[in-house]
Amino acid sequence: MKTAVITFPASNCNRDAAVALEKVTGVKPEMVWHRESELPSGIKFVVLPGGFSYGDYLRCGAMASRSPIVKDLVEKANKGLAIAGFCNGFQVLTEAGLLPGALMRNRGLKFVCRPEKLNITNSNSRYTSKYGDVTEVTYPVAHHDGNYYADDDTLNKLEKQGQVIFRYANNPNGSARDIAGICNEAGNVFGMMPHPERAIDPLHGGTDGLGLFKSIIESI
Amino acid sequence: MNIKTKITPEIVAEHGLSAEEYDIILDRLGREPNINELGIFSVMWSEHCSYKSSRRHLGKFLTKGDRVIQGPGENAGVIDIDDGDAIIFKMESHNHPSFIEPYQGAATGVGGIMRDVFTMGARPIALMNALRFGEPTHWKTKQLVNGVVAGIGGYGNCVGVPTVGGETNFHKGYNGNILVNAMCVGLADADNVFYSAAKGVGNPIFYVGSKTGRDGIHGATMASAEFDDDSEEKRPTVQVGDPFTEKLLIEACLELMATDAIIAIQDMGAAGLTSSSIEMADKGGVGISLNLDKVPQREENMTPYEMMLSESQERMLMVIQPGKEKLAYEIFEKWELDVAKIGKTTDTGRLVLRHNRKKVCDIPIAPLADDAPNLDRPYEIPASLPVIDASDVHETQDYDDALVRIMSSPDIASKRWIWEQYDRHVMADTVDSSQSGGDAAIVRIHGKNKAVAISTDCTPRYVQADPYMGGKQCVAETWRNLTCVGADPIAITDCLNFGNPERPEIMGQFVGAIEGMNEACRAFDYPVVSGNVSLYNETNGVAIPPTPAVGGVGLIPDLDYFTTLTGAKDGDTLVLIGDTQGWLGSSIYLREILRREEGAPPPVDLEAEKRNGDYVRKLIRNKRVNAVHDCSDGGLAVAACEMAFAGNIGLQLSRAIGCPTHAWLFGEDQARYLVAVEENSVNPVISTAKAKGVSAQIVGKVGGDRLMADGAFDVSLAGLREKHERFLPELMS
Amino acid sequence: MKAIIHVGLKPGVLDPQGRAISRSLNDLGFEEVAAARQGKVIELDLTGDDSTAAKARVTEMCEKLLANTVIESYRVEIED
Amino acid sequence: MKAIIHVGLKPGVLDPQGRAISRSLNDLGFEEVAAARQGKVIELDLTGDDSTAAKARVTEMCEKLLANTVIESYRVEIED
Ligand SMILES: Nc1ncnc2c1ncn2[C@@H]1O[C@H](COP(=O)(O)OP(=O)(O)O)[C@@H](O)[C@H]1O
Ligand SMILES: [Mg+2]
Repeated sequence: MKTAVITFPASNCNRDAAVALEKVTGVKPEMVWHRESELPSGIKFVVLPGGFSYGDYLRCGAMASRSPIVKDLVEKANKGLAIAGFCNGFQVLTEAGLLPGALMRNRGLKFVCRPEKLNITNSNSRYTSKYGDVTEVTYPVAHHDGNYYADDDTLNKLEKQGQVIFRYANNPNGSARDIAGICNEAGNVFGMMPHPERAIDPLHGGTDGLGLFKSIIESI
Repeated sequence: MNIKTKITPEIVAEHGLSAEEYDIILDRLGREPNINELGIFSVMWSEHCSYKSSRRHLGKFLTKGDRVIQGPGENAGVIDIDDGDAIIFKMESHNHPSFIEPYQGAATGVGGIMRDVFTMGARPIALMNALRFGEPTHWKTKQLVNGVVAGIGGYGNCVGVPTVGGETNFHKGYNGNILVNAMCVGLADADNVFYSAAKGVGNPIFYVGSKTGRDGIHGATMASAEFDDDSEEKRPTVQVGDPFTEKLLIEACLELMATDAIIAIQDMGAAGLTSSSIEMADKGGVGISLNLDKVPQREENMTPYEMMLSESQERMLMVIQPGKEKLAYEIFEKWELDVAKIGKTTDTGRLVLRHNRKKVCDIPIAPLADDAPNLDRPYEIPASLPVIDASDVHETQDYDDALVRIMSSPDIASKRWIWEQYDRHVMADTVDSSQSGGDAAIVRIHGKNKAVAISTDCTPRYVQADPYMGGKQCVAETWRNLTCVGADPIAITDCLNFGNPERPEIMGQFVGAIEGMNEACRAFDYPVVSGNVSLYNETNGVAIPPTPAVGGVGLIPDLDYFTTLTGAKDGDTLVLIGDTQGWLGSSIYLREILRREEGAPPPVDLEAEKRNGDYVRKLIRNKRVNAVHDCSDGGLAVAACEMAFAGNIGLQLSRAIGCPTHAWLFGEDQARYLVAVEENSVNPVISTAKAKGVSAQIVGKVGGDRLMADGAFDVSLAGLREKHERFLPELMS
Repeated sequence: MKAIIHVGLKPGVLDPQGRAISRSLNDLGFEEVAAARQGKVIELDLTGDDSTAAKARVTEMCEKLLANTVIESYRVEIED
Repeated sequence: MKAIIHVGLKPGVLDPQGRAISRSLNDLGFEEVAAARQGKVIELDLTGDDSTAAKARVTEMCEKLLANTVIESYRVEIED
């Protein structure tokens, strides 16, 4: 299956994401430069990787969300293309309006890097269906601005519609209602601050992240 | 100041040049220099750039070896790790700037050391940091720790290179001069390493990266002077780092390096455009002519003097293959970097600068390097302190309390508060890092089943007590730490932080430490391939403890065979490799429990180190051990507690050695490793050791949830861990 | 011309930086500090000299990039 | 009382953030933007009602915590 990883000037988890996609699909993903105005044809799943797209200046993900390729992504997302953003990619998706809410400075004001336990709160989603009975996974987090915010109405709606996919067992950043990962109403666009792509290898971060990639790939 | 400025003796002195040095300049030029030329001589002949106090001593180091591709003298050292892969690495200090502006000082230190590495064609794959702060109660310490750690993380995290390990000490000797040493390790193709020697005549010189501003003018000369109470006033405009531009610079340079467009390349570090252009020209034996009007400038009306001495960050200089200019422009513009052709190589052997269509500098290049002062400063190697016998050291009556105090003392306590602010996993190849509390970080070579191991070490209190022995110990400890994870140690980089070399006793520490280090390097066939010297770490005449930080790199050829300290399992037997006399001189026990900082440091027996280390590596390769940790600060007890924390399992130490209890538990004898061995491997491990002349003894068992030692302590693992974790968060809250 | 844009968090949005600032100030003995908020100011140098047109353009910049209206509000001033 | 503190980089100090903002605005078609700088504003709610005294105290806060005077300059306003 053809997949793609978008690369912004200071993306730095693009390689990590590519390794994860290749591992699960068996095919190297297309690396798409942010200046491109359109995705190559036939792409079925897109990852917005972690990093500091534009140095995290102004607001994390803000400048990246205005890049030409994101414009195309917004159109295709509305037609059902599967898109996931991890860490900085999640920030880009909220800034682009593809996911509700915003990511603010961590409550502790410090960058935090550690393995974090997550509860799968919706195991029927396109991003978690393959986890089966597993309800708890550990992915690393590594971010400075991962404090998820949305107003109460939005949060209630997210919860009611099953759009909250992951919650932190020990909230590392102050996120509202311990939210770690959400999807849009249609379920094709997903974002989370933790890094499932850094949990696909027993020598590095464990293998808990594989289920997420398998779930979404299988659902397509 | 401008080109018409009359050069007076005061101006010469302000530039840190002696009267004799100025006479040499007059002689080589055959005339008076103008202010630009004087500025250039002054930075090139500063301690920081010319290594005038240290050069003759650094020359003694072992620098060659089977795996050395490039030793000292280039931007970084290069070693061969097989399969066409090369590792490029170096460590550097950013002490003075970090004291003045901790965030930016530390951040730009990280940026600078990364540039040294990718300049040579390597993608940076790991960062390490060796930090020394003043005592925790000093009013400035908290703010400095906060800023330095945030700065290191802020830069490395953004560029996307994992910070995988380091070390942190606190001591009142650093109250007025902290040390911030950063190390970068990069991966390159062995047959595509880039060097700085310019070649040819008429080849274009490109400037790439950020624009030049008035940042840090005279930073290099400042790094070569002591602090006094007015330092804050004299400081130049602080350099601000821009990790975003650094990231673009890395990607752009690596992209251009994959073509054959670059003849030579050099980052602009200390003394910026001056030292980069002169080094390129000098190494290549060519001249250089630059048109300063072409230099991308951030501020208006910059003078040639300012442009040549600016230390603006994230800039590179390169000689491009004629005909490849267009390609270079395309790549740099794609990455949105400032790029300009600012000059060309010449056959004159001179550095010629033009500004506003006037010649503003014309000096021969060779004397700048060849005639750079090379001082033979007087030195006195201090006598080692007297040996302290363990039986003369007061024995605690409360071992539970002593253990808790040691495990929560500033140097031994957990550094989690620091390393959780560093992205340790980005690039997805970190096999082990600070997270385990391990001896050496392990970073996999991307896409392959092999890895490099990296460790930084120095025990300043040993070097203070006996520079020669302490110097040996620093090298030995890195070698041991690499061994602990099953790596073959290959080579080291160093960062030699000392006080004012004009004082014979400081120079004596320096010379003594180098001799000790060098002896260890030779014994292990473990050459020095790069390094850095930071002198004048002194405030109001008080010098820092001598701190020769060493960064070692080794190779784990097959990731099916490595160990960390995390693997101890219920029922494992603890075996101690190496001899225990119970050495308490200059120990943590003496300092933390008795508040005494005295006594000769533990002797380093290099033959025993080699023998024991080679044996431990063999045990790892034969999968005989589940966990390995070396005994260093705080001796066997601390090593055992750290192994227990990492494996999250208790253990019991049993008495097997005849020395007094405090010396048995806390003695800091060298060349020792604590290993956890499965029941059925114990006999072979001990008998093979015997056959090889390696001392090995059963010293305990793994299991339970308590930490116990016969006739000494008995504490809960969870309780001790809580206290071990508490020191930094409490200090920083 | 110059544009000065103040961007601040909307009321009701928790401001971790502001909270940390007031706490640290209290800790340092500045007990008179009851609350703190942190916002940003962006200053733009603009070519052109029509300040009414500029104001409209800068407002557009805010909507498109400079502020995240999910959490932030902004105010634009133009100085000649 | 309220104190409003403007903190900005001193002239000559590199402002990578400002540079990124102006580039990004240019890319979005706002070509009239020649340069951008970003600073912060901190707003404090203060108890007490002596505005001269408050100004002195807030200045002390800036020196001690709110501004990094090595690279930043600041300006304090007190509003009653
Ligand atoms: N400044 C730092 N940055 C990252 N990791 C650190 C730092 N200081 C200490 N550590 C980590 O804490 C652990 C303990 O450090 P140390 O006691 O110096 O180890 P050792 O004695 O085995 O060399 C190591 O894993 C080390 O990498
Ligand atoms: Mg060690």
